[in-house]
Amino acid sequence: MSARIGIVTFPGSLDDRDAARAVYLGGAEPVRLWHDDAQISGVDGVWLPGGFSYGDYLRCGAIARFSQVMDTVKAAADAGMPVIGVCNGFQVLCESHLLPGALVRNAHLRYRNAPTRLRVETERTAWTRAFEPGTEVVFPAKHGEGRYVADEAVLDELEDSGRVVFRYADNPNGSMRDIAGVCSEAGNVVGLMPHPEHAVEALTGPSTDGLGIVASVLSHLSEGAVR
Amino acid sequence: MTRQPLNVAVDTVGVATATPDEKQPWAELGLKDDEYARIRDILGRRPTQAELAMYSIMWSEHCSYKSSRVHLRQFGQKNPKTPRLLAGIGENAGVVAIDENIAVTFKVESHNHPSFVEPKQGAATGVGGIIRDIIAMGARPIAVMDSLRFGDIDHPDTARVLPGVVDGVSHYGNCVGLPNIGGETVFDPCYQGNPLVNALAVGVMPRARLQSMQASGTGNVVILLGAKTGRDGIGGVSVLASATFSEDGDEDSRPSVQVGDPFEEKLLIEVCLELFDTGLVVGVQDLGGAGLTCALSETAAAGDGGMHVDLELVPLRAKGMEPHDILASESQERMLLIVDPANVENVLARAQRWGLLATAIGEVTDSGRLVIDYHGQTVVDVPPASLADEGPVYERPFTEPNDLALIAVDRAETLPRPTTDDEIRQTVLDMAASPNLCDKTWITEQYDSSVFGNTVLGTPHDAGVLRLDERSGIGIALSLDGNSRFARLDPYVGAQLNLAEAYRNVALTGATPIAVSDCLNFGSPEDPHVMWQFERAVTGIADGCQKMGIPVTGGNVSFYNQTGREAIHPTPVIGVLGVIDDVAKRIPLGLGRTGDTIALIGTTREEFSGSEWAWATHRHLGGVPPLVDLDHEMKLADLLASLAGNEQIAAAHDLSEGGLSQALVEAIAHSGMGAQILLPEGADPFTYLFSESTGRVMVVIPRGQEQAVRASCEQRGLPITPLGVADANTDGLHLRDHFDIGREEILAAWKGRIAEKLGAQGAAG
Amino acid sequence: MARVVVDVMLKTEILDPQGEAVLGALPRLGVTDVSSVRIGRRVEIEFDENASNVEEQSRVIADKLLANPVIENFTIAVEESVETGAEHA
Amino acid sequence: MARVVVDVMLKTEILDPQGEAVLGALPRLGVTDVSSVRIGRRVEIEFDENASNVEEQSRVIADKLLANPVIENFTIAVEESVETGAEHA
Ligand SMILES: Nc1ncnc2c1ncn2[C@@H]1O[C@H](COP(=O)(O)OP(=O)(O)O)[C@@H](O)[C@H]1O
Ligand SMILES: [Mg+2]
Repeated sequence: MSARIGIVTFPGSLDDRDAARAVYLGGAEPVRLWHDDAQISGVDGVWLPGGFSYGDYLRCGAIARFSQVMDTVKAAADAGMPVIGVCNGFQVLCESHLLPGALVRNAHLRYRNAPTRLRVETERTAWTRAFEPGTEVVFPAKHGEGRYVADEAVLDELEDSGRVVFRYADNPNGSMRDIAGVCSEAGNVVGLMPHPEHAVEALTGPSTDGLGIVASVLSHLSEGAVR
Repeated sequence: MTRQPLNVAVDTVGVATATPDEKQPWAELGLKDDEYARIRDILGRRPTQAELAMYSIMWSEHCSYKSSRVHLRQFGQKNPKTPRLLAGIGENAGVVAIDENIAVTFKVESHNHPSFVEPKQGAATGVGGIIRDIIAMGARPIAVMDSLRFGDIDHPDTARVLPGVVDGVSHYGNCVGLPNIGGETVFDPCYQGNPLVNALAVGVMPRARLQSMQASGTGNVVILLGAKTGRDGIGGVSVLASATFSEDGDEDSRPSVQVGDPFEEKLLIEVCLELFDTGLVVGVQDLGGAGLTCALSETAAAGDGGMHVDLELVPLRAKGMEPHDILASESQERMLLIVDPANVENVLARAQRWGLLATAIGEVTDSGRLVIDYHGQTVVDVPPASLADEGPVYERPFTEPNDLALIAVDRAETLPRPTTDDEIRQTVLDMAASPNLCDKTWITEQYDSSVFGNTVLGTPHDAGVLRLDERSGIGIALSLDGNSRFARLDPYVGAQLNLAEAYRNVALTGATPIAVSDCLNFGSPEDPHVMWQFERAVTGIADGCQKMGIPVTGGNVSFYNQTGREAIHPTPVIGVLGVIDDVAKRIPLGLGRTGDTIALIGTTREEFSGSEWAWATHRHLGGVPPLVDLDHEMKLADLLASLAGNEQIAAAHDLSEGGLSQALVEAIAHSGMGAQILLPEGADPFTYLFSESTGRVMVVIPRGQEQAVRASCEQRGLPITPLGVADANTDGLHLRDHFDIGREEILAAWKGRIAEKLGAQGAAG
Repeated sequence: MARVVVDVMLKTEILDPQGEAVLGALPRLGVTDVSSVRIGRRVEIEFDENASNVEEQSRVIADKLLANPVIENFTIAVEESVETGAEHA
Repeated sequence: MARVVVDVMLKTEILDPQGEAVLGALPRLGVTDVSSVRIGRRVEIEFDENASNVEEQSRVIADKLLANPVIENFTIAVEESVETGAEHA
């Protein structure tokens, strides 16, 4: 039986179908989760997709933090379940304090959509273990508020503990230390701004590198099963 | 605290009957004396305030098409009969069948004046409005496109309007989650003070889900879904769309502006689709330009003819709104639903699950009247068809502008041209750097293009291509084009050239064009010269569509795009929809692989009148536009579909503004490859590079397919001329015997121009 | 050094989607007795020591740059000679 | 009815590109003696007539929702019993 990845739909989620497609093409089984349900039973991992969860005009992800489903996701993440947040999902993870730092308005003040080269800085997370460290991947980045910021102390700690997961080759938004994605201490929770789910088919994406994200979590989960 | 106590004196039907001589401001509301008299005639009394507001709105140019209607009839009369057309003109948007199961609906609409007054919100609500038209047909919106026209790029007001408009299109489309798959950006001083913002939306549905806007079934409940009603744009779109701006832009006369809430619109999409899929609605109508007034009267008129509404039930956002305010409000993100009483609870529950307000405000009746009560007192009692269908129709006078003959002899073919290789080389670069031809990435990168994961081709391709079905690979192509300089020189030919370009752009992806939507942007219909341009353009499009066998399925007319007596160029913007059986076989932009043959299909004539070259280098507009040959366009489309189907073509690009020179620049820029070009013997390099003869495409033929492609062309009587080869080792453009331009030099000219002019602006908002 | 605060708010008649979204979220925090939330911009401008016509200049800045008169109103407050480093807590 | 104003500003050490953009645009308006511009949010919250613990509730709203402590600071001001319809001009 293949792994079941729950994809949360907030009312303003936009990339939930795309995430489901990516999970499916990557060989796992997508399961739809609703923001107002406390139940996420039966899933082996959670994907928080891009979009504007509750009409994120105030601050992206600020309201989603208070959703039913996030309480459950938090508990599951604490218990070691793999959780990935992409774009708005990353913002939600930061706002929910599952990941450090914050994502603020791009330095150039515009929403910008472009294929973006990223370096995979560590394979020691549930969502990147299928990549060679240092591999370059191309995912579309598309956001207006994706500039990663945190205290210098927090940044140093992230660097020292190998928790910077993705770094921009050409920083598109002014993120501190070119950070595109980070992970939790245990490495099971990963957030990144660019969109792996839009890089899963040669026909529609700039690459198929996004499939590596799904391959990673599958490998992580199957290892867990062996153990 | 949404309901207010009834403490104001309301003008009821009873009051109106008792006070027949009460003076009413019909003229201020834009009604003519005879129109007011007709209203009194219809009602047998003076209208109440609310009724007067409703008639003035529904009988406005914007809602009644009173000046254009007599001409638009041609579309219906000349439209080719096709079994594909499931819903046509008169519906919220045209619907065409794609295969046995899938239908697609698309439409282009303008939001010009509001985008001048408040660029960001004007453009944003324009996108929101056209999306609701698509929802109302039963479809899930799947993409948008935008056709934008601004004044001179160096004019200070362009620095205000352009970034705002782009921000608005971007904000709304991105938040509601629709990929932007193309459009155009044009600069011309004629749009100074009258920018054009035309937006297209496209949606997809199972054929069986097609919705109706009928309020049928006596006893069925009328539900208002979505945002609360506020004072937004009261007298807005309608009055706005029919008012010429006074030359000294009086700030206080600026009408109130609508602000859009794309998150709310996203909820509307999800709730409506859920209701359609579960069969819970009988009828549906979006609330657009004329708010409740339009939605109530149109659904009632299209259905059983009667409706009763209790207006105080409408949830309000602002205090102190009177009945006519509520009826005229243009608050965004609202839809009207007609629901069987047995399903009401279910409908309300589903709306609530998504966090959307839904309120029963009335019911369908068999009275033949639209009756609106306010706190129990009747404020409206009218036959709904008198509002929706029986507005005034004008036969406005039209005459050919007297300057046209003079303009026709002022031919661009006689302008001084670059002659030496160095001059021509420089012209290639100058043209690439000109505002209309330069790279538009600064704009397009502000738009999401990949959400939904079905965008197979987006900008900067000639047309957007979307996959509709992952299993079968079937998809659609869409292009949105206009060339108002040609239309200014000859509106009939110009409109057909526009049509031909959009048609060709769709064909260039390998898709087969099947349907048209158009947005007609013109000056004041009260000017006989403008009216003549309008009549000629409509006739051109109708004749062209008849000839090419593709129906006009809907569109939009925007008049009064003028400041004082200065009208914009006649600007028909045409959207063509095509179908492609397997999106994997689409033809991309670029130069294929090293060794592939670059060839030109079509005939290059000495045609410069109305061209980008004449404009960019001489600020010249005169002469007669290039020849249009629709037969040829149809053969070309047939050829391209066949080459794509047989995978005999590696890449292709339209030759339009800027001619072959610009096509090469773009192909080189996008592919990262170089091109070695050898012009045919005896060809004049300048003419060959810059002529804008239409019906031409540049194709890239994979090695080994040259013979087959040549045969396919000959079989269809299409002239094909080999031009050279694609080569990864050639740096940029090598024009044998003439000059070289390196890739970096090409990019330096072509890229970054918009940012240079506007990048620093508009950041404060 | 003069500090000026310009508050820019949407006109009351204009829909404030940002405020609506926050209002809609309050019940999730257990707050149920709020009737309206409106969100605008607060702009803090610091003038040089010897700047003159501070209020006048601020008015120009607010009118031309900070507020969009079609949909927004603004107010200006001049806080004369604030100590440096006054923290916004 | 109590009205509360919550001002949310980016912490000083966080780059405020919007403020920088305004600062950079000032010379074009002829304003040359401004040394800094910072842009934040002003949130006006209206509580129901009989709401209690207005300040406390506002603090919860500000702390949990309106401001992100990682990057922002806030201040709260309670304006007791404002007349209805008070216009922001
Ligand atoms: N405002 C816009 N919105 C979306 N796409 C645009 C816009 N302006 C230009 N484009 C896209 O940029 C590309 C180049 O535009 P244009 O020069 O008009 O192309 P073409 O030569 O095919 O007519 C096209 O793919 C077009 O769709
Ligand atoms: Mg074009």
